[in-house]
Order: sequence, then C-alpha cells, then structure tokens
Amino acid sequence: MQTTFLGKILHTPIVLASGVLGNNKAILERVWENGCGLPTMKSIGPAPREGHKNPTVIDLGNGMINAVGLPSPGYLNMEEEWQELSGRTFPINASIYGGSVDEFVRVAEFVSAKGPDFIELNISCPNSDKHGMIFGVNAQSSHDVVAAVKKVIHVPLIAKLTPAAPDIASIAKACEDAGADAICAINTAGPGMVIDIESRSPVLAFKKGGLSGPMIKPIAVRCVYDIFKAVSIPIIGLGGISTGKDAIEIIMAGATLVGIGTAVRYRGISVFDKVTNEISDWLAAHDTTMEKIRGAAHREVR
Amino acid sequence: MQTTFLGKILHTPIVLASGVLGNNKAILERVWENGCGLPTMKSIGPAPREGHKNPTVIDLGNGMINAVGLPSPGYLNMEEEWQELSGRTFPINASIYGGSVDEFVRVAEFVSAKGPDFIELNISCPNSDKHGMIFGVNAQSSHDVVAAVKKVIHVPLIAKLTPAAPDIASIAKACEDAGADAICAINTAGPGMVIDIESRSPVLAFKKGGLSGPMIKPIAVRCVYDIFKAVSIPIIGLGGISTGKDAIEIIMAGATLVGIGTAVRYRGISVFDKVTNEISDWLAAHDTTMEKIRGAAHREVR
Amino acid sequence: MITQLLPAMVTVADKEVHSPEFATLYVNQAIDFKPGQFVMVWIPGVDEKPYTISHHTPDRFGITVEAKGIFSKKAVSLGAGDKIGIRGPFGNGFNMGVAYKRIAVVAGGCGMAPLAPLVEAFQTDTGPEIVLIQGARSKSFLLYPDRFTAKVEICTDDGSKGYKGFVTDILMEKIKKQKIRDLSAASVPAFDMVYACGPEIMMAKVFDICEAHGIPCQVSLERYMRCGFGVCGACVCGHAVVCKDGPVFESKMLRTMADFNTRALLKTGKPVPLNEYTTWRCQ
Amino acid sequence: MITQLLPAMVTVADKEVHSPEFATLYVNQAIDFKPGQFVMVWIPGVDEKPYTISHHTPDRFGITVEAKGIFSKKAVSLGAGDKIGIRGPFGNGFNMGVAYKRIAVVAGGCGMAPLAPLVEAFQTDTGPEIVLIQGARSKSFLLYPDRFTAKVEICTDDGSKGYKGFVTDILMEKIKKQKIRDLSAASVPAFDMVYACGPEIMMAKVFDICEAHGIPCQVSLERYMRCGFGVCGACVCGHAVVCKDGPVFESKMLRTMADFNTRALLKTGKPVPLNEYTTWRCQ
Ligand SMILES: Cc1cc2nc3c(=O)[nH]c(=O)nc-3n(C[C@H](O)[C@H](O)[C@H](O)COP(=O)(O)OP(=O)(O)OC[C@H]3O[C@@H](n4cnc5c(N)ncnc54)[C@H](O)[C@@H]3O)c2cc1C
Ligand SMILES: Cc1cc2nc3c(=O)[nH]c(=O)nc-3n(C[C@H](O)[C@H](O)[C@H](O)COP(=O)(O)OP(=O)(O)OC[C@H]3O[C@@H](n4cnc5c(N)ncnc54)[C@H](O)[C@@H]3O)c2cc1C
Ligand SMILES: Cc1cc2nc3c(=O)[nH]c(=O)nc-3n(C[C@H](O)[C@H](O)[C@H](O)COP(=O)(O)O)c2cc1C
Ligand SMILES: Cc1cc2nc3c(=O)[nH]c(=O)nc-3n(C[C@H](O)[C@H](O)[C@H](O)COP(=O)(O)O)c2cc1C
Ligand code: FES
Ligand code: FES
Repeated sequence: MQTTFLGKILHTPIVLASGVLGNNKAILERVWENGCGLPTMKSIGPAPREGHKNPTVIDLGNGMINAVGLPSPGYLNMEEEWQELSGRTFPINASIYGGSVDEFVRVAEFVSAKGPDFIELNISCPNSDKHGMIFGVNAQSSHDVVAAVKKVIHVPLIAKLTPAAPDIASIAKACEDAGADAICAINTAGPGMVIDIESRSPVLAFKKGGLSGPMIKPIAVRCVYDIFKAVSIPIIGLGGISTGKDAIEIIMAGATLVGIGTAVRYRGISVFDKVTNEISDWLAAHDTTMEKIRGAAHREVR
Repeated sequence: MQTTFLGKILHTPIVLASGVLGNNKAILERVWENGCGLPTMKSIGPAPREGHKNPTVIDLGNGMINAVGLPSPGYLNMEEEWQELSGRTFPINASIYGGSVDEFVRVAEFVSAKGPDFIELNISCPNSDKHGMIFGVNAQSSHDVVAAVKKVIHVPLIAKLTPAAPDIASIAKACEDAGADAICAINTAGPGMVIDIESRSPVLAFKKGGLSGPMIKPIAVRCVYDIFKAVSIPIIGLGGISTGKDAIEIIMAGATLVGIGTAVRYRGISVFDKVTNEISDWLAAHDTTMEKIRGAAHREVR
Repeated sequence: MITQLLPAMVTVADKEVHSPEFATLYVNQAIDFKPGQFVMVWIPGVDEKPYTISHHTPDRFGITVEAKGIFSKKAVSLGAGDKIGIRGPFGNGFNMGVAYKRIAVVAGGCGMAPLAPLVEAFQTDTGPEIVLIQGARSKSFLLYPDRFTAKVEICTDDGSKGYKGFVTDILMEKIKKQKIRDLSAASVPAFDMVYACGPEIMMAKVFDICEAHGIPCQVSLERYMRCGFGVCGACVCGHAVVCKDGPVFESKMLRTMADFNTRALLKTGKPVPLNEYTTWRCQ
Repeated sequence: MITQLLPAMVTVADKEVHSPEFATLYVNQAIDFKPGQFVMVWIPGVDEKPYTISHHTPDRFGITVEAKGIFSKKAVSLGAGDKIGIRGPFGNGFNMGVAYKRIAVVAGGCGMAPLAPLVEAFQTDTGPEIVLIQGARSKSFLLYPDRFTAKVEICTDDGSKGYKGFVTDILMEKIKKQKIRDLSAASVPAFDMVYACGPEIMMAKVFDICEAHGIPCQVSLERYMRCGFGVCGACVCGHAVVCKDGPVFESKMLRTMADFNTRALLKTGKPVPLNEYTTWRCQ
C-alpha cells in the first residue's frame, strides 16, 4: 500500500500518533516494521519535563483518558536519540511543542537540523497549563506559530489541531495560509474528567485529561470533513481509528494518511499491518483506490 | 429523595433532558410518575420548524449521535399543550431557543406567562445553522441573552450550556452575572459525524450531529467540575448519566440535580426510578447525603 | 449484520410488484424478528422511514411499500442490486398466545404487511382457528392474494372483489356467528384475540367492537418516527411511545391512551387531529 | 470487580510486616492472575505505581512493597481498612512448562515477590525439582522465610544468613553439580528453565550464565510505567514494551533487547545508563 506524502514514499498510509509508544528508535522501528508508514516521535519540548504524576493514562473501555503532561527530555538533551536515528532506514515525523512562538521556533530550528522527515507542531495538547492548547483554538495564534516555524525549518511542516477549537476549519485554513504543508487532526478531545466516587477524587492526578479512541471517532471524522472543505493541503486523519473500515471512513471524510494511537491498546502493535490489510481488502472488494474514495463523503449522493 | 431546587420541591433530583420524549403532557407526566423530579419540555422555538430529515437519531452503542434540528410547533402554536399543562400536578421546565436575543426574549416572555416552573435557555444546540450555538460559545453573547430574558420572565431561569465552549466556566460565570438562577450542563458534545462507507455518505441527513450518552460522560463531569468552581448558583449536571454511580460522580463534580436523556434508550423510562434508588442506596451504604457529597471531588484528598 | 445501531447497507435481492402502488423489496439477510416489528429503512440522500417486516424466513426478509410520498415512491422504484440501509428491528411484536383456540385477524390496506407473518406463524397444525378479514379500496390493493392457507374474507370499498363494505362489518358478523355456536357457554368470548392493522379509524372501530364483546385485541399503530427506539419522542401517542412501547398495543393500553384515534404529532411536534395528520401508513 | 479499566477501590484487609522495609498488603478480592503479572496500585492524592502480585488465592491476593520512595513508604504505612485503587492485572506472566523436570528460581531482594507464586504453583506432587536461590542485602531483607516446601539456598551480601556472596555463585555451582549428575547425557541442559527476578545486573548475570550453559531463562524486568498496557511508551526497553510484552522476558527476546541491563528511560523519556536510573524495584 505504498503512498506518497509530501514527496516522501511511505510503505503504508498509516501514521503512528504522537505520544504513543514512540519513545526511542528501537520502538519507532518496530512500529514501522509492523506496518506503520510514518512513525511519529513523542512530542519534544523546550525544556526537560517529567509530565504529571500517575495515574496519567486510563483505559475507559471504549477509549482512553490521559494527562501524561508532555514529558520530554527537552530538545537539547536528545543527542543520543538523534545519533541513533541518523542511521535509520525509515521515515520519522518529529512532533514538537512550545509555550510561546519563540519556544516553538527554537525547538523547531534545532530539530529540523537533526533531519527528521517531517516536523509536526503540536499546537493542540490539552494536558499542560501553559503549553500548546492556547495556539490551537485561535486562528491568529495558529497562523503566527506556523508562519514563524516555517521560516526556520527545512522539512515539511504538519500542524496538529485540537477538536476543542470552536471552528477547526478556520484554524486549518490559517495554518495553510501560514505555510503548513499538511494538517494532522485530531489531538485528544474533551478534555474530560473521571471521578472515583469511593475516594471522591478525580482519577487522573492532573484531574482532567484528553479523550482518545473509539469514543472520539465521530468527532475526528467531523473535523477531517470540515478541514477538507477548507484547505487543499493533505490531512492526516486520526482519532479512534481502529480498523480498516474506520480508516476508510476518515479517508472518505478527506484524510490522505490515517493515524493510529489508542488502537494499539486494543489490537496490539500489529494493528498497523492489520489496518493496512483491511484497507487493501476493502478497496479490492470495492474495486477502487484510496485516491478515488478520498473525500467521497463530500459528493452528493444520487 | 425529595429535593428543593430554586425554591421548588421536586420528588427526586432527576431531571428529564430536553428533547428526549417530552413532546406532550401525557409523556411528561409518565416520566414524572416514573421517578423524574423535573421533566423538561422539548425546546420551544420562535417559529414552526420541522427539523431535519431522517436519519436524525442514531444509536452508536455507547451513546447516540443526533441532529433532530430543533423541531418545534413554534411558541405561538402550542395553546392546546399549555391548556393541558395548566392542570398539571407536576413541575415542568420549559426549554426555549431563538436565533437572536430578540427571538429569545419574545419566546421567553410568552412562555413565562404560561406558567412553567422554570425556563431553560437552550443557548447551546449545535443542530441548526442559525439557532442557538452561537450564544453558548461566547461569554458576552451568553450574558446578553440571559440578561435580556431575565427581565421579561417571572420564573427562575436556567442557562443550558454547550461543551463546545473553549472555556465553559467563563460562559457559566457570564450567565450567573447576567442573572441566571441555575446552569444546566451539558448539551450534546462534538459535533460528530458518522459516514456510511458503503453509500459513501454521512449517515445523518444533516451530516453532523451532537453526541450524547456514556461516551460524553467524562466531558460532562469535567464541565460541571469547571462550572462549580466558577459559579455559586446550582447546576443541573447531565451528559451520559445512566446509573446511580454516574449520578454520584457528577454530583461530586458539583451538580445539584442530575439530568438524564440518552439513558432512556438503554434502561427504559423506568431509568428515573432506577437511578433514584441507586443514588439512595449508595448514599445509605456510605452513610452520607447529597448535600455532603456535592462538589466532594474539589476537596483535596488526604 | 443488521442491528439497532448504525444502518447496515444491504442489497435488494429482488422485488415483487403487487400492483402499481405496492411492491415488496426482499433482502437475503438474516434478521432477528417477531411478527409486528419494524425496521428503519434508509435511502441515502432521500430519507429514512419505518417499515414493517412483511416477509420473514431465517435468511431472508421483505418489506412491502405502498408508493405515496417521495420516500415510498423512491423505495418502490428500487430494484435488485440497489442498496438500502436497514437498522432494527424495533418495537414489540404481537403477543401470540400459545393456547389460543380461535383468533381473528383484521387487515386494512397495507395493514396486511405486519399481519401476514403473524398469520403464517399461527397457521400450524396445532394453531388456532383463524378468521382472516382483509379489506382494501379495491381489488388491486389487496395484498398477497395467494399467500395464506387460511381462508380470507375479502371486502373492498368499491365491491370490485368480495363484500362491498367495511372489514368491521365482517368482524361483527363473525362474532355473532361465533356467539350462536357458543350458546352453551355464553360467557366465552368469541375470539381469544383479535389482531388488527389498517387505518387508525378502522383499528379504533375494531377495538370498540372487541370491547363491547369482551374480546381482547391488539392493534399496530403508526406515528411519525425519528429514532425508532424510544428517545426522541416524535412518535408519542398520549403517554405511549409508539416505536418502543408499541407499535402493537393491547386493549388494556388502548383504553388509557389519550390520543388513540384522535391526535398525532406533526414533524414539528404539533398535535393535530388524526385526519389532519393523514394516516400515512394505511389510508 | 478489579479490571484493567478504571481502578477499583478496594480495602486493605490486613498487613503483614516482614521487616521495617517490607510489608505485604492483602486484599480479600478475587483477581484473575498468572504468576509474574502485576497491578497498578493507586493511592489517591499520592501516585500510582506497578506492583507484582506476590500472594494469590482464589479470593485473596497480596502485594509486597519495599519502602523506598514517597509512594512505597506511604503504601507500607497503610493498614487494615485503608483503601487503595487497583487496576490490572497487566503483562504476561511467566511461561510455565508442564513437562519441566528441573528448574531453578533465582530471587534477589524483593525480586522474590513475583517468583513466590511461581514457586508455589510448581510445588506440586507432579511438579519439577526446584532449586530455589534467594539473595538479599542481609538477613532481615529475606522475604517469606517459611513460605515454601522447596528448600531455599540463601545468600546475603553481609553473610548475616546463608552463603556470603551472590546468588549467581550458587546458580553456577548448581549447574556444575547438575552437569556431573548428568554426565551420561552431556548435552542435556542442567535446568529446563531458570527464572530470575532481582536487580537488573543480577538478572543479566543469570542470563549470561544460562546462555553459556545452553539453559533457557525468564527474567522479570522493571521500568517506569504510566499506562501499564502498552500505549504510552514510558516503559520501553529497546524495542520491547515492558508492561505489555513483559514484564517477563525469555532468553530469545533478551538476546535482541538493546537496552537490557544498559539503559532505561527517566520520566522525561530521556534514556540513561541503568545505574543512573536506579533500579527502584530491587536494589
Ligand atoms: C411502525 C410503522 C410501520 C410502517 N410500516 C409500513 C409498511 O409496512 N408499508 C408502508 O408502505 N408504510 C409503512 N409505514 C409508513 C411509512 O413509514 C411511511 O410513512 C410511508 O411509506 C409514507 O412515506 P413517504 O415519505 O413516502 O410519504 P410522505 O411524503 O410522508 O407522505 C405520505 C402521505 O401523506 C401525505 N402527507 C405528507 N405530509 C403531510 C402533512 N404534513 N400533512 C398532511 N398530509 C401529508 C402525502 O401527501 C402522502 O399522501 C409504517 C410506519 C410505521 C410508523
Ligand atoms: C512490573 C513491576 C513490578 C513491580 N513490583 C514491585 C513489587 O512487587 N514490590 C515493590 O516494592 N516494588 C515493585 N516495583 C517497583 C515499584 O513500582 C516502585 O517503583 C517502587 O515501589 C518505588 O516507588 P516509590 O515511588 O516509593 O519510589 P521512588 O520515589 O520512585 O524512588 C525509589 C528509589 O529510587 C530513587 N529515585 C527516585 N527517582 C529517582 C531518579 N530520578 N533518579 C535516581 N534515583 C531516583 C529514590 O531515591 C528511591 O531510592 C515494581 C515495578 C514494576 C515496573
Ligand atoms: C497516552 C497518549 C499520549 C499522547 N501524547 C501526545 C503528544 O505528546 N503529542 C501529541 O501531539 N499528541 C499526543 N496524543 C494524542 C494522539 O497523538 C492522538 O492525536 C489522539 O490520541 C487521537 O488518536 P487515537 O484515538 O488514535 O489515540 C497522545 C495520546 C495518548 C493516548
Ligand atoms: C434526540 C435528542 C434531542 C435533543 N434535543 C434537545 C433540545 O431540543 N434542546 C436541548 O436543550 N437539548 C437537547 N438535547 C440534548 C439533551 O438534552 C442532553 O443535554 C444531552 O443529550 C446530554 O445528555 P444525555 O447524555 O443524558 O443524553 C437532545 C438530545 C438528544 C439525544
Ligand atoms: S421515534 Fe423516537 S421515540 Fe419513537
Ligand atoms: S507503561 Fe505505558 S507502554 Fe508500558
């Protein structure tokens, strides 16, 4: 299922969602070997950060709630990992975050020099008081951060958006106008909260957390649908995608690539191969191609 | 489980969510007889409106997606229903909507004269192009509509909010400042979209729809938690509440009353009695009261 | 698999055209089913409406549609190979007593659709004696002419076939005859159960007749529907939720159902007299 | 019910204090369990951490905690009636061959916790011959002194009980003895399986010894964990996901596991040499 994305050839159209597994080269490679066309690294931040105390990630059965809190060694402390990655045989998408346009620029410039295949701006993470989210809910700030980062990097830029934006399409458009090469949607939804009634306490140590997995799929599909109408750059669609049929659905909404995070919990690391095969089988059974069905849900029926 | 709410005595703390069943007096009464302390009428609009074509309501298993589209006879065409309701022996909450402050005011003034026990402003419905939602995502507009309506009505005013607001607490505060007597949270989440991949078409005729039921409970709990911190007026908490434990959870987040909509699908009309009994049983087993546990999740553990 | 959740797109396997107005669409798929239950039928880009399952075998079912409005005309125009979305089945079917000795089935127009599988289920060696009364505007509107082993008492409004007049006349007559047969046991009701489906006014008459003669009955109602599973409230009839508590209701419920044969809600939710509402299902 | 989803708040039924540093908390609840699996233990307001199930019967289980940092000190201070949240069990347990004739079990410090239920499971009439080697800093750190019917070979760092030295010395000696016994069949490995848990450096030595003698082994690793079910990536060790692929790993996997006995990730995700990371579990 070879796919070309912003000029790079990927062996499958499936992307590993940022923050899921991608903590070292060995696991990024394993995910790739298991059918992931584009593994994304855990978001890299401007300074060392331990993230929140546990509980940070809870399986709700039909999806997860998490407030990991953007742990990161900090962009200056990853020499060892970049060294190892320099000899890689697979593409990587480097996700980054910052608390200000300046921080985004600093991290992006440094990371760009390390030669990832793409840089993804996480302007949408809800799990931190000061980082990220502020950008992704406002078109002007989204534009500013994308425009500033675009100037200092030498690889394609992907803007990762949050469904918490009142009008995600306008954010996507602002990112496109600012030079983003692609949109990745969506980050976790909500945020939500789960309270343990016996201890009378929120379960997550950070109290609130982002929702992911099957329960947010309708939100992801709607966002991708809205974004597809608003922009002409390609979209990485994710949020609750667990099966080939889910992938077809978000492709029909307008996605070019399909991301998978939470489904690793439900179907194991081989979920990438499984979903790839399920997509091919469906396409073959319907005698069609990814290109033909992309955005199909936008065409009037009959 | 008698409860006093804004001066009215309700036989249980359970509210019927607007838009669910409440289409005539007989069914409102039946819901009340089945343990609902406060039945809410289907939202009443400024003009006759048929709503969207079907499919409008789909069960996703772990919740529903709907775009009914605010059908309403229009406030001027409900004489027969008000006549019947005037002889009622149970309290009602009249939900209303409008496309402008003026429309809200006109509907509210008229409805107030019909003697409902409460008026709920649906400033949060996502299923219409021009109605509702615009108010609920902006603090200033929320303030304006509540302040204007408050002047013309003679019953307590409940503002019903949408989780789509980037900061629901600030909307709630704006409503409180404008004179709202209570907050109802939340309306449906998302919106979402489900695409049927065989017909390559969104399943809902309106394409997008609001999410309700168990899958949005974490969002509802988080919203009530945020609102409880921001306001001192009581909160009707709803969104995915299906069991007594769910009710206890949202009460611990800060709710005074608990609303139920989608759970009617999963547990039948007797869900009101069932949840009431489950709440009493839990309170008895834990030797506590609704008052004692309200907002308990806000207190530091240990 | 067909469930009550998202519509399953299924292929129309074949179509049986009964008359210019009526056709049955068959689908070769298993569906869980009790006579009287209905499915929501979705034609993407058009609309979604409830239809009774009128034919059922373990691996096949059919719905019979009367072409009336935009949706049903579109449905009747579909043919083998076309796809429709199905979710369901919804509602409670007819209650079928195993010990019934004598039943009456009264069908008006396409009210025969839900009743046909019921009749088939009762038509066994050990089943009750069946008095089957079918009425329609005229001959060409009489559904399933050769479907039953039970004898069919036919009436048409125009006398083009069978008795010229109402199904309720025949029902009255049958009850009287039965009473004479039963003279020795005067308190025994003429039928163990009367099942009826057709225009609501016809069902109301059947109900009145049954009440007068101490016979329990079950009728299948119709209201505008959205969800099909008892949440949206579009279909309420008095305190009854037609899609969920019904569509089949027994005498006990009918006695207390405020709006039975009097009112129905339009799409707007406005209650109107039945004649204003139009009994879409079976006029 | 305890599941892998939201933590279930359960009551500590009783506490067994082994020494000032070690205590076992018992919970009278059923939990699905295979020796080697762990649960996430939540103390609201404090933190949540993984602990091996060290005791298990159909309606009761226990975890043994060594007081080290804030969380484990808090856990050890809990007593009967206190509530903790439990989710799990997670991970794969030890593989237990039914045809094993001779196994060795090598425990260092609180590495005995996951191994104890394994030993109990093997201690049947038809079970294998068990060579059980237990090491600790000193006598008071030796867990479960009277728990097993199998004979325990004891070593302490300070010689306060048993052999003064490393568990690996005893393992070597046992392998040699076994080889002499097996002279007639020189190619037969000394043990069908060696199970080990303790400081990672100890487990690495056990692995090396086993490799040198053609003996398969299984060790139980420890890394900082968040989700416990293979999603967050906090616990990766080379290409292995410790919580999900492990925590028990067999020789075949250990051979290719880049970071085994060399590196671990801090909470920030930064990889550091093991000594910098501190083997929290069993020092
Ligand atoms: C439980 C249940 C089971 C059913 N089973 C069957 C079945 O087996 N077979 C079957 O054919 N139908 C059945 N129906 C009815 C079916 O769902 C449709 O209502 C019917 O097919 C007409 O749909 P339509 O969209 O084609 O017509 P519509 O466009 O809805 O119109 C139908 C008729 O009503 C008139 N009309 C429409 N709107 C109004 C209005 N506002 N005021 C006055 N008149 C109006 C139209 O002119 C037309 O004559 C069932 C309904 C229910 C609730
Ligand atoms: C699968 C698995 C099973 C486990 N089973 C058990 C078990 O059965 N029993 C048991 O007791 N434990 C077990 N553990 C370990 C347990 O989860 C905790 O890590 C342990 O109890 C220490 O937690 P703490 O929060 O009290 O200590 P921490 O506060 O985490 O500190 C532990 C030790 O490390 C030092 N330390 C902390 N942070 C750092 C740092 N950044 N750099 C250097 N040193 C640091 C502290 O000073 C202290 O000495 C298991 C772990 C795993 C992964
Ligand atoms: C445990 C966890 C950690 C995550 N961390 C990040 C992150 O660091 N950066 C980011 O952009 N998204 C992060 N996400 C969001 C995912 O990349 C993804 O957008 C979201 O989970 C929706 O996809 P899914 O439903 O397939 O998981 C995280 C998600 C989870 C579940
Ligand atoms: C079919 C349906 C129709 C609804 N219509 C309305 C409405 O007219 N006005 C309104 O304020 N909320 C409406 N809602 C939202 C509910 O009142 C409620 O806020 C939401 O469904 C969350 O609660 P639940 O999860 O218990 O259903 C509707 C919800 C559903 C499912
Ligand atoms: S159709 Fe929705 S309640 Fe009956
Ligand atoms: S703890 Fe999350 S992957 Fe292992």
